[in-house]
Amino acid sequence: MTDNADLEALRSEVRGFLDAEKPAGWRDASRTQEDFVQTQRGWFAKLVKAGYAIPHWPAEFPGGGRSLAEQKVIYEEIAKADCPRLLLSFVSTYHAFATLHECASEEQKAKYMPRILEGETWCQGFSEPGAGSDLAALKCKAVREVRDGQEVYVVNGQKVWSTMAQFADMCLLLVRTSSEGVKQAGITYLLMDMKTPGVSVSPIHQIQGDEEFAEIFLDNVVIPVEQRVGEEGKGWAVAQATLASERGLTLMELGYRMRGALSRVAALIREHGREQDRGVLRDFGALVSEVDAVCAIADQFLDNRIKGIERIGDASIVKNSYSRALRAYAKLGVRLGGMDEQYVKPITFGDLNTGNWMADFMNSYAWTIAGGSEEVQRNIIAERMLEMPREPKHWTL
Amino acid sequence: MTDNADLEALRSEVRGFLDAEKPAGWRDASRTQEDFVQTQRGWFAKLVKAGYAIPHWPAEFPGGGRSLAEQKVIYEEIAKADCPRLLLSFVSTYHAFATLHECASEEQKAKYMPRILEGETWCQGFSEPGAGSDLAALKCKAVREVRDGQEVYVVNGQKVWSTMAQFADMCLLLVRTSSEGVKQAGITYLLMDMKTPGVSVSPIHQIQGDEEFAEIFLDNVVIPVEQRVGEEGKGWAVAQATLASERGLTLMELGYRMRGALSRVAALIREHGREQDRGVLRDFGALVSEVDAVCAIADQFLDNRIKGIERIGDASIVKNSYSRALRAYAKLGVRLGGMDEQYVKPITFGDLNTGNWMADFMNSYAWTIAGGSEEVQRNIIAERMLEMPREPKHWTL
Amino acid sequence: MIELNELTDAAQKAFPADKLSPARDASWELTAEMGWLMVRLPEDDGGLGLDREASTAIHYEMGRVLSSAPLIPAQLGLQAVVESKTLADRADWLERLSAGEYAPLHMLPAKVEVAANGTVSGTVGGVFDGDMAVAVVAMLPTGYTLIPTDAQGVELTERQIWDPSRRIFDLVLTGYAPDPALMLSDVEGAAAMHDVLGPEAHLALAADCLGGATAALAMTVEYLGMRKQFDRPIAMFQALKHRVADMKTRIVATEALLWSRARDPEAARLQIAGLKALATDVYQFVTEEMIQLHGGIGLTEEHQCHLFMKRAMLNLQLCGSLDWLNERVGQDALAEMA
Amino acid sequence: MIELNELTDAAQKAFPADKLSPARDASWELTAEMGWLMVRLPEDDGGLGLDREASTAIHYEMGRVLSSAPLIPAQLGLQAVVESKTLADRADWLERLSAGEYAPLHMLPAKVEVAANGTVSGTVGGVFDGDMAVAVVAMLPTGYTLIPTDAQGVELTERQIWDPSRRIFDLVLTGYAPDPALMLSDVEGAAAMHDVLGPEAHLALAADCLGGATAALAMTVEYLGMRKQFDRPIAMFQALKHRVADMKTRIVATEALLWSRARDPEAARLQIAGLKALATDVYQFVTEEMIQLHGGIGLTEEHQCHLFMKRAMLNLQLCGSLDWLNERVGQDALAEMA
Repeated sequence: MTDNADLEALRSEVRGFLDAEKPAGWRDASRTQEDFVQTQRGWFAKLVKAGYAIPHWPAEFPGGGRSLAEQKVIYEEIAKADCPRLLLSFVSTYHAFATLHECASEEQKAKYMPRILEGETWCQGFSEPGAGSDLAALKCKAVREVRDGQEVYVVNGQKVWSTMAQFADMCLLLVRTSSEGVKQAGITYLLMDMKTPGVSVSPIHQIQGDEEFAEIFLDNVVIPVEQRVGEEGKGWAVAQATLASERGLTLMELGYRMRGALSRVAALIREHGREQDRGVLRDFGALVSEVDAVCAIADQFLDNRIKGIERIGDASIVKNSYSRALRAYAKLGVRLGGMDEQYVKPITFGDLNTGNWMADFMNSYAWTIAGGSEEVQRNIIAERMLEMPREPKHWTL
Repeated sequence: MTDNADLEALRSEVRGFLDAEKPAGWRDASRTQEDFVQTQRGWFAKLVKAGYAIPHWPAEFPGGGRSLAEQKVIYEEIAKADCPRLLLSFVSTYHAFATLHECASEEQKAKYMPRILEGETWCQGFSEPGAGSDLAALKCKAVREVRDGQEVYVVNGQKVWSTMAQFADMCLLLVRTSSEGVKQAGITYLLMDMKTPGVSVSPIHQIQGDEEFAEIFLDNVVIPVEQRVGEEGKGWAVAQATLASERGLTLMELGYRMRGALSRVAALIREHGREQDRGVLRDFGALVSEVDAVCAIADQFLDNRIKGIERIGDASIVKNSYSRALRAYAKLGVRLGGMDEQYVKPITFGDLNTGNWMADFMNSYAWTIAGGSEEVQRNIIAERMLEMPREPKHWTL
Repeated sequence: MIELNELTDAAQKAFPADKLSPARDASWELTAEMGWLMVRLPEDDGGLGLDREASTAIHYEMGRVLSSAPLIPAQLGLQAVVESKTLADRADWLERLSAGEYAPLHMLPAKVEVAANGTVSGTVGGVFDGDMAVAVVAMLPTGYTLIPTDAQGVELTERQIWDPSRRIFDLVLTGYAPDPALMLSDVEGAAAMHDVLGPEAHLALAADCLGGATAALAMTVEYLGMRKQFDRPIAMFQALKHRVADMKTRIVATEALLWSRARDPEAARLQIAGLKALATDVYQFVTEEMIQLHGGIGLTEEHQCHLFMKRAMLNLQLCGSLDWLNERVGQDALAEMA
Repeated sequence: MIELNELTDAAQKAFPADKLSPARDASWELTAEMGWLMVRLPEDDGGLGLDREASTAIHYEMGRVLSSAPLIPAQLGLQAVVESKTLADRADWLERLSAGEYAPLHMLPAKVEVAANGTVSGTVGGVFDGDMAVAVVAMLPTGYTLIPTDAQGVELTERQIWDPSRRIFDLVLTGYAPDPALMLSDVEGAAAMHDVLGPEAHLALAADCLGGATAALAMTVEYLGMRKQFDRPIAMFQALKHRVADMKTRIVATEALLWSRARDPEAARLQIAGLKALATDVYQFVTEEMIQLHGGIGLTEEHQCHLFMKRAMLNLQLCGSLDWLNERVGQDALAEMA
C-alpha cells in the first residue's frame, strides 16, 4: 500500500499533466468512428509517454508498478478532468496484458507486451451468437492438423460483440477443441493475428448509431500451435484470468463521470424552464443521491480489493447499481428534453454521458446486457452472496 | 341475455331502492368488529328483502334468476352509491351456494340454501399454514370411523386465513382422507357445523388492526359422513366449483369503488396544499387513468363472461391490474398525508379505500397475497395465456 | 361488431404481421384502396360514416406493423375539413382528400408569429410525410387553416428523427399570407375544433401504441421460447416469465380502456388524454423490456426491437408529452372532485 | 477502525439480532451502561469524543434490532447542549445527560406562536419517549431552548403511532414562558445550530434505516429458504431470487454512501439530507418486498415483518419527508451546477 502523502503527491502530478495535456475538444473529434480511433490513439500515446497508461503493469515497464490505490487516483483524476476513456486500448492493456502476464509463455510475453505499449490494438473473441451470457457454450471449432510441417489449429466459426475488432491487430480467441465432457473442458485459448487469411470482420450497427462492436468470421483460419496460451482444453481457466483483469476501476471511473455529467441534467432543467417544477426537482434530487451512492459503492469495492477483502458478488452489485443509475439518468434526460431529443443529433463515439439523450438512453442498455446481463448478476448475487439455491441443473417439465 | 331497456329499468329500480335504504353512516358503524358484523347482517337482510342479495341464484329463490348482465348492474349501482360490500355473507352466498348448487345432494341443498337466505354465516376451511398458494398440499387429516353406529369422519388439523370464521355458523372444509397418489387425489369435501365439539377459532390479528381472518383448530372433530359433498377423495373437483363461483363481480365492484375513492386523494392534495405541485398533479393524473383502466378491464372481463368468451388467465390479469392500482392509490395517500398518516386513526372493518391511508396501504397487500398471490397470477399469465414453459416438475440441483 | 372484425381481418391481411414498416408509398396507396381515408367521413359527405371504434381498430392494426403511411394525420386533417364551417371549397376538398390527396394535421406545436399585416412567420412542427402533402392543416393564432405546401412563403424541411418508421417535416413559414378562403375556423372556432381533433388524435395514438406493444410482446415471447441459454430455452427462467406477464397485464388493461373510450361518444377530452398518456407509458415500458429480454441482439439495427422502441419514444411526444398530459388530467380530476 | 469493530461487536452482543425491539427501559439503561450517551460528547467535556462514524455504527446496530431506546434524539439533544454558547449551566447539564438523564431533540416540526409577552403556545412535535424526558430541546421561533417537562404551561401528550417499536409525544405549550437561563441559542445562532444538528439527525436516521433494511433482508432470505411451496423451497423460484438480489443491491450501495458520508467531515448538509432520503426510500422498498415475499404470514401481527415496515414508514417522515428532502437536494444541485 501507498501512504496518503504519496497518493496526494501523485494526484497533483496527474492533475498537472492533465491541465497541460488534456485533449481539447475530443468529443467533437470523435463524431465519426475514424476520428474516434485517431483521438484514442493519440491520447493513449500521450498517456504512455507520461507514464499513466499502464499503472497496473509490473514495475519493469515504464509507468508500471503502481499500487491499486495509485491506479485509483489516476483514474479518478482522468474522469474528473473529463478526458477521454481509454477504450480502444482497453482490451490490450487489461485483457491481453493479464492473459499474457499470468498465463503466457516467456516467448509470448516478450513478443507481445512491448507491441501493446506501442499502440497495438487487441480485441476479444469470446462471445458467440448462440451463447450470450452462457459463455462456455461456445461452438467455434478448432481442429489440430499438421500443415507444411507445422502443427496448427484450423479454426471455423463466428464471434460476436467483439469491442472494436474492426480496428484490432490481434485477437484473444476462445475455440472449442473438443466436445467431450462438460462444456468448459474442451475450450482452448489462442492468440490470433487479425490479418490471418480467412478472418473477416463486420461492424455491428448499433441502434444508437455507434459501431463499438463487431462480428468476426473465421473461415479455415490457420493458427500455429505456438499461439496457444496454456494447454489445449484448458482455455477456460485462462479466460478467467482475462475476465478478472478489470472491473472495479472502470466502474469507479464511470461513476465519477456520471456524477460530473449530472450538470447536463441541470442544464436541461434550465433550458426547458423546469426549475420551479417540484416533481422534476425531486426526481433530480433523487438521482443525485443515487449517483452518489454508485460512486460510493464503486469506491468501496476498490478499497476492498486494495485491502484484499473482496467477496464474490461484490462486482455484480457495483455493476447493477451503476447500470440502474445510468438508466435513470438517461431516461430523465430523454423525458426532460421532450421532442427535442427525438430529432437525431450527432453522437460521440465511445462515450456514455454525452447529452445526446436518446443515444445515451439506448446505449445504457449495453450496461444491463453486455458483460454478464443484469439478470445474470442478479443470479450471482442471490445464489453466491445470499446462498439461495441455484437454478436446477437437470429437470423435466 | 337481457336487453338494454330492461337493464336500464333495473338500474333505476336499484337506484330507487338505494336512495331510500342506503345505510347512513355505515363506516362509523363499522369501527369495531362487532359493530361491523351487526351492520353487515342488517344490510344483507335488507338486500334479501329487496331481492338484490342473491341475483345469481336460480329463479326459484326470491331475487334469483338474474342474468350476469343484471348482476353487474346491481353491483355497479351498489358500488357507485358507496354502500357496504356484502362481506360477511360472501362465502355463504357465493362459495357455499355454488358448492351446494353444483355438487351437493338434494337433501343438503334443501337443508342449507334457505338457512343462507336467513342470514346463516359460512366460512371456508381451505388454506393451511404450510400450504399457502399450493392449496392441494393440505394436510388436515380425516379418518373414517364408525361411532355410535354412525359413519363419521374424525378430523384433526388446522386451517388458516378463513374469512370471518369467528362469526361463522358453518364451514366448507377440505380434508385429507388419503395420502396415496397425487396430492389432489386424497382430498375430501365436508360441510362442518362450527359448533361441533373440538372446533376452536382464533382471529388473526392483522397488521393494520383488522381481524378479517381467523385460524380454525380441529381437535378430534366428528363429522357425519352425510355431511360430505361429492365422493370421498373427489373433494378437489368440488373445491374448484367453490373457487370458480366468483371473481369478476367483486373486482368490478372494487374498481368502481376505487374510482369513487379517488376523491379522497383529491381532498388530501388540497388539505396539504399540493394543488400547485406539478409532480403531484402528474402522479395523481397517472393514477386516475390507471384506475380507469382497471374499471375497463374488470368490465370487459365480465362482458366476456356474459358472452361466454372468457379465457384462462383473464381473471389473473384483472386481479393483478386491480392490486397494482390499489397499491399505487394507497401509497400516494400515505405519501401525501405525510406525518399525519403515521398517527393511528380508527379503522373501518372490512373496507378498502377508507382514507386511513396507512391501514389502506397495509391492507392492499391482502390483494397481492391472498386468493392466489401476484406471483402465482404471473405464472398463470405467462404459462397458461402466453404458453411459456411451466416450472419444472422434477429437478436436481 | 361484425363490421369491426371485418375491418381488422382485412387490415391484417393487407398488412401482415411479419412485414414490419412496409414501404410508405405502397402502404399509402393500399390504405386509400382499403377505403380507410373515408372511414370517418360522414355518409352525407360521401364517406363510410364509421365511428371512432372503426378508426381505432385500423390505427391499432397500423401500430402493430409499425406502418409508415401517415393515416393518423391524414384522418385528422380530413376531420378538420369536415368540421369546418368556414372553408370555401369544403365539398371539393373532401372529395380530393378522400380520393387520396394528403392534407395532414400537424402533430407538434406551431411556433409562429403574426405580423401587423397579417402574414405569418415561424415553424409548424410535426408534419408527417410533408413531402407528399398538398396542404397542411395548421393551428395558427388566427385559427385553423389549410396551408398549401406550394404557396408563397411556405417551405417544408425534413427533420431527421430516431424513429425510422416515420418521417417528420417542419412547415416553415416566412411572411406567409394566409388565404381567407382556406380558413377552417376563426379564432373562436379554433377551440371547438381543437376539442374535436384533440381526442381523435389521442385515441389514434393510443391505438398505435397498443397495437405496437402487442406486437412487441408477441415477438418477445417467441424469442424467449426460441433462444437457449444454459441448456434451456430462456422462456423457462421464471424471472423472465414474470416480467413478460407484467407486460401482458399492462397492455391488456390499457387496451380495455382504449376500447371503452373508443365506444363511448361521451368520453371527456381529458379522459382520452389520460388514455393516450397511459398507452404511451405502457408502450415505452414494453419496448424497454423487449430490448432487455432480447439481450445483445436487441441492440443491433439488424433486429427489429429498436423500431418499436423508437416509435414508442416518439409517440410519447406527439400531441402532448406524458408529463404534460398527466399534469392536465390530474388538474382536471382535482377540479372535478372539489 | 478497530475501535469501530469493537463498538459494533459490543452492540451486537448487547442487542442480539434474534430479539427485536427489546423492552425500552432496560434498553435505555443498557445504552447508558455501554457509554453510548457519551460517544459524541467531546473529551474536554468528559465524553469519549468519538466521531460520526462511531455514532453511525451504533445507530446502525440499533436499527438492526428495531431498538426502542431513544438514542438518536438523546444524542442530538446532548449535542445541542454541547454546541450551546448561551446555556447557563452547560457543564451541569452535560454531566446530568451523560449520566442518563434524558433531554431529547424533537424530530418533527414545532408549530408554535410567540405572544407579545414572550410566552409560547402550540405544539412541539416528535418528542420520542417524552414520558422519560426531564427536558426537551426545542427549536422555537426565538431560538433553541431546553424546556423542562415539569415547567408551568408544559404538557406531554402521547400520540399513538403505527410503529410499535417507538413512542412519540407532543410537547404542548400553553402560555409557556421560556427560561432565559435555558436558552441554547438566540435566533441568529439557531441557524448555525440547525446546520450542525440537521446532518447529525439525517445520518443517524439513515443508519437506522440501513441497519433495519439489512436485518429485514436477512430475515427474508432465511424465510424463503425455509418455506416450501409446490414441493420446493420458495427460494428456488428465480423471480423471487431476482427480487431479493435487488434488495441486496440497493441496500449495499446505499450503505456504501452512508459510511462514505459518515467518514467525511466535509460532507455538505444537503449531501447528507440526500443520503437520508435515499436510505428511507430503500428501507421502504425493502420492507414492502419483505411483506410480499413472506406472503400471508407477513400480514399478521404475530410475525415481525410489520415492525420493520412500520418503522420504515415512520422514518420517512422524521426530520423531513422524502419529497421534501429530494426537492431540496434537487434545488441545491441545480443551483450548484449553474
